[in-house]
Amino acid sequence: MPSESSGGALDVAGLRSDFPVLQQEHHPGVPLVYLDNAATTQKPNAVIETMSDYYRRYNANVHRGIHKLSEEATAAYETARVILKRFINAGSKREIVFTRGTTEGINLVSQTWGRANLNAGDVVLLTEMEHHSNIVPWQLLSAERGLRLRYTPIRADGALDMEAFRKLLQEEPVKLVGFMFVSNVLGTINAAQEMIRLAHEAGATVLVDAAQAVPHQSIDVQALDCDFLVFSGHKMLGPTGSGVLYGKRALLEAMPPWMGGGDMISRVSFERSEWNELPYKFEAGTPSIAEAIGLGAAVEYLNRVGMAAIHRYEQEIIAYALERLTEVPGLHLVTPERAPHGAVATFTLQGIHAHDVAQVLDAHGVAIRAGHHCAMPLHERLGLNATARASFYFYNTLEEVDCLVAGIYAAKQTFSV
Amino acid sequence: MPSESSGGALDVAGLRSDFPVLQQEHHPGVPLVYLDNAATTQKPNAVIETMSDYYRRYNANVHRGIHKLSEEATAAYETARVILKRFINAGSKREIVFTRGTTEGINLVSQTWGRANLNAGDVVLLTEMEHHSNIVPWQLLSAERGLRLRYTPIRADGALDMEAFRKLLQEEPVKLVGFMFVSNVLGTINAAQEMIRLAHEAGATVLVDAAQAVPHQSIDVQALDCDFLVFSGHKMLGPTGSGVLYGKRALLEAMPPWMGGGDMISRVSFERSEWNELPYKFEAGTPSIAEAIGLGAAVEYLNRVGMAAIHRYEQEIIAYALERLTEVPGLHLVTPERAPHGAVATFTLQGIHAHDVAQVLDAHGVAIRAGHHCAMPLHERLGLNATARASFYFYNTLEEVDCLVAGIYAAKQTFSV
Amino acid sequence: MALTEQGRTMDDMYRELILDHAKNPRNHGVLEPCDVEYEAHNPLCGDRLHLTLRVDPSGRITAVGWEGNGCAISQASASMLGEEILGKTVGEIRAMSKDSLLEMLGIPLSPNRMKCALLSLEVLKIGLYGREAWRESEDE
Amino acid sequence: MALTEQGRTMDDMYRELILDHAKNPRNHGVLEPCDVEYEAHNPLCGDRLHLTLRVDPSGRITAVGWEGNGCAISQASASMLGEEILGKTVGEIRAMSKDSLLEMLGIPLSPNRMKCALLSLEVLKIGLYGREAWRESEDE
Ligand SMILES: Cc1ncc(COP(=O)(O)O)c(C=O)c1O
Ligand SMILES: Cc1ncc(COP(=O)(O)O)c(C=O)c1O
Repeated sequence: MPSESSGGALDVAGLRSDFPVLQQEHHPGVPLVYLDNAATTQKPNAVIETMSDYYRRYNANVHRGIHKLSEEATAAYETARVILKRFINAGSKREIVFTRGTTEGINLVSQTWGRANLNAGDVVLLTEMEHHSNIVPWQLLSAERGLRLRYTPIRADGALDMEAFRKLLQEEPVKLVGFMFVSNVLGTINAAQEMIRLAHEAGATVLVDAAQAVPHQSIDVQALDCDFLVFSGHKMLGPTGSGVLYGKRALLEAMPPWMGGGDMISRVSFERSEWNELPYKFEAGTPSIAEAIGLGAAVEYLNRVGMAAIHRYEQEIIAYALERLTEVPGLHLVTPERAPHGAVATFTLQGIHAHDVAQVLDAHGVAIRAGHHCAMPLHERLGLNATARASFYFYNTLEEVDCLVAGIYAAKQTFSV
Repeated sequence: MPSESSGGALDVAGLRSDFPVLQQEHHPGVPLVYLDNAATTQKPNAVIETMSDYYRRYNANVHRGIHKLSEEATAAYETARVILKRFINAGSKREIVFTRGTTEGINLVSQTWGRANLNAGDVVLLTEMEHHSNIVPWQLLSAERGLRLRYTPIRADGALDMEAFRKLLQEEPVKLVGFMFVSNVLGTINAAQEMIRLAHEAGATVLVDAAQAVPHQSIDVQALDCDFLVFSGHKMLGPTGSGVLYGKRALLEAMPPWMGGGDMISRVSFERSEWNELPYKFEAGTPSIAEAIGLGAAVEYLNRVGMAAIHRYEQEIIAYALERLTEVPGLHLVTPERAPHGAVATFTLQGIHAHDVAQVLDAHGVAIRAGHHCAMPLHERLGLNATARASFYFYNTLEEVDCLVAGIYAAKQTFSV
Repeated sequence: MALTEQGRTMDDMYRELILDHAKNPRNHGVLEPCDVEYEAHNPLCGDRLHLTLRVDPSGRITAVGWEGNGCAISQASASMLGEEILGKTVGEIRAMSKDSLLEMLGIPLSPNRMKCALLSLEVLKIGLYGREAWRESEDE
Repeated sequence: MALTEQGRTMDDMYRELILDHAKNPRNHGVLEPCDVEYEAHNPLCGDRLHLTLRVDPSGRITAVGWEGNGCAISQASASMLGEEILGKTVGEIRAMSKDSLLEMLGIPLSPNRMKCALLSLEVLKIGLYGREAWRESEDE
């Protein structure tokens, strides 16, 4: 029983019963083994019900209404902001900007802070393991401004080359350091706190892509001291279309707005406009109200389970998964075996393309992902075309790891390798 | 019975039973009369259930997954696109870009098409009745580029001054014409088709803010021949966080992307990226999946009710509302009385501020909106500070108009005017 | 629907004193010249308040004048606050909290109406002590 | 879980002919020189296909060569399509539809795998007739 092997901390069987998707058969007679959590997680009843309740009982536009429905919707929307603020320990709820997800958060920063602060020749230092969402926005800005994009290399063991990072910071002035907290392919957990300290010493502003970190471990933005931190709600039990940009208040205050429209202004005339205070300056138009409220419910669920317990249990699962996977002949682990790393196991199988592995696994009820996982440059760097990725969340079990491995053997049989 | 007085076309009582919010009491003993539909509409069970079903049964990320959940989610997401395409009669589903709402749609156009096509001194012609979301994005771009923003004036009767519009188009070359199809304050239905024809004759590109049009009447973008058309899902029974940008394919093809990230690329390397085909080029990152699917369900509901029947019935309601409101001493109608106009009745009451009217109405169960309705320049132009707005949808009844009027008399009594 | 809870709440909100201040605002009109001046808007509803003060060398408010537009709550709040601070010192006013203003109004307010009620205090505090001081008074 | 429907579907998808073409691709390797050349990617999974053709003056395909990487389905599809078009004329190939390719493969495919199967046809059609022609073949 996973819930016992985690030291009694997590009642996984009990938790699983909160998730409708996990109750169903993937195919007739074949239970679903959902191992695509890095792409998106499943949602507990509490989140689904919270959103339905909004639509059934107090659906209204926020901030401007005097009637009771709008008052209640506004209160719920702003309460969600406070829940998120506490979850990452921001200094003020004004530092929590609701977004559609990680991608929108990074684009908001690149198109506002970036346009205001980055000019021809300025260096933006990323890493070789970044997700497309932390590469392409900077390339887009660079096409406009002529920036110099640099990438901290990874070592053979899948960790970031910290020596190279230090050197790159010293070689020339770096304006922005952007990096992922946890890799969605390698599972590497970067030394975020140290990287932020080094970047600040070098005078750089720091953006952290925490899409794969916030769902899996406790985060304290004040302790980290990052300038910006972004994540997606749908990867942490929350609804699609939800996410957060955290930014230090002084930075957000100084930034120009991004989108124009209702709610983000304090006054509009035909000639000019004045901006509303934080965070509304960055939330133009009717926001994703049900989504923010749903994300708040997701965080409350995570708080009840406990982020420390989640992290501990996932370490156990991933250790077991890596152990089992290394036993498979012809299986090459892309995920390095050294700890600590996130709940992601990425691999290739000799003689079978990753898509075909995923297809055979699907027939066995096991949902994984195959491809480049929005990290083509990393794959090119690793000399790989496509990889297969099993990614876990706290509701997965050791038995499900066994199903994964059984499915891989079945694929080998189909392809006679 | 409203359903009979509408010529038997609409079974309003039956339709109302599909909307959970409409079943409840606003205060103990006081039923809800929801007349804030221009801000956001209520949602039928079909929409709420469609989204819950996604989360309960086939929640997964789209486009990249080989497993069955992702296949089903992708199919549902893309089916929603086809439903929307048919609803506004776009030429191709590639012309349907999912957005968070009207505001994001306009900002997408201003920041991509606008940046690529508008330069110092270029004229953008808007109207005096625009919502902030069709003013501020152009002011933001103008701050960057030095555009000249012009506004077609409104006449005393609340209609757009078409003479002035023609003259403004001829006086100097106009690059972009942007206007609202239906005013969210005046209720004016603009002569969209003629305006688009005139604008095209003058060589301008045309963006239509159809936020208050698409929910209430049948729209055919090919017949209109507009270049861009935007609207919000939440104002037409759909979820928050949903909306559509329609753009002519050739224009969308020629536009640079807006946000960078996953899904919008075809290849990424450390140095550069290539863009994915339409509409994905404009849908960076994990999209609002449940929201798009929910919007599809909303459109299917509207199709079942019938847009022509909805429009006819709303004309009846608004005619009755204006008739009853004009009877109230001291009530000044901001909404002009001439037809045709949208289902919006905006007014001021002598001696009572609009907020106080809304507050008293709320105590009587009637939810309306008070303020500037995100149209401060229009209010300034009309010499008004704040107005009260009752806005209707097909589920409202003539009896609810009576409740509104009774509430207004109660407010007059409270304030002794 | 005579005496529902909401009917009572509403009657409370528009009790006589509030309506009297709203209809007959005290200290109405802008002072020229003045020692302190600030204007702010409530972006969500368009309420506007322009406040002017005269302060003597000892820091005492000797004259209050204001002008603006908004709902009965915001107007009554400005009128009552103006009466309240007249004769007080800038130091004494610093201690004035949101709660004390709401107590003075003495009416039940929903969160969105709270903004109408607090606009006068915001204008006063920012005018006297600057934006930062007002920010600090915000809860999380 | 021996003979579930999915087991059968999967066995169908990876039937012997497909696996044979995937493992022993026909006409593999790029032709230099060549008369027609096109390369495309499947952006969602990273499959890549580079197709080269030699066409004689009468419009007949006299040689096919291709190179790329991807899953068994995309590789088998390229291999089988290459065999199919060899000796046909450019005019004859125009009539070739998505359905005829899928029929040739003869396996059940989900929408996302469809993209893998159709990459070869896309490369062929765009290479021969241009991007517009391929677009027109798209359904709504
Ligand atoms: C005419 C008009 N345009 C634009 C908008 C903005 O829509 P949204 O807030 O959904 O982006 C609205 C609604 O508020 C509107 O009525
Ligand atoms: C590390 C990382 N960054 C960014 C993203 C993009 O997130 P979203 O698609 O929710 O915007 C993802 C997930 O796909 C991710 O794993």
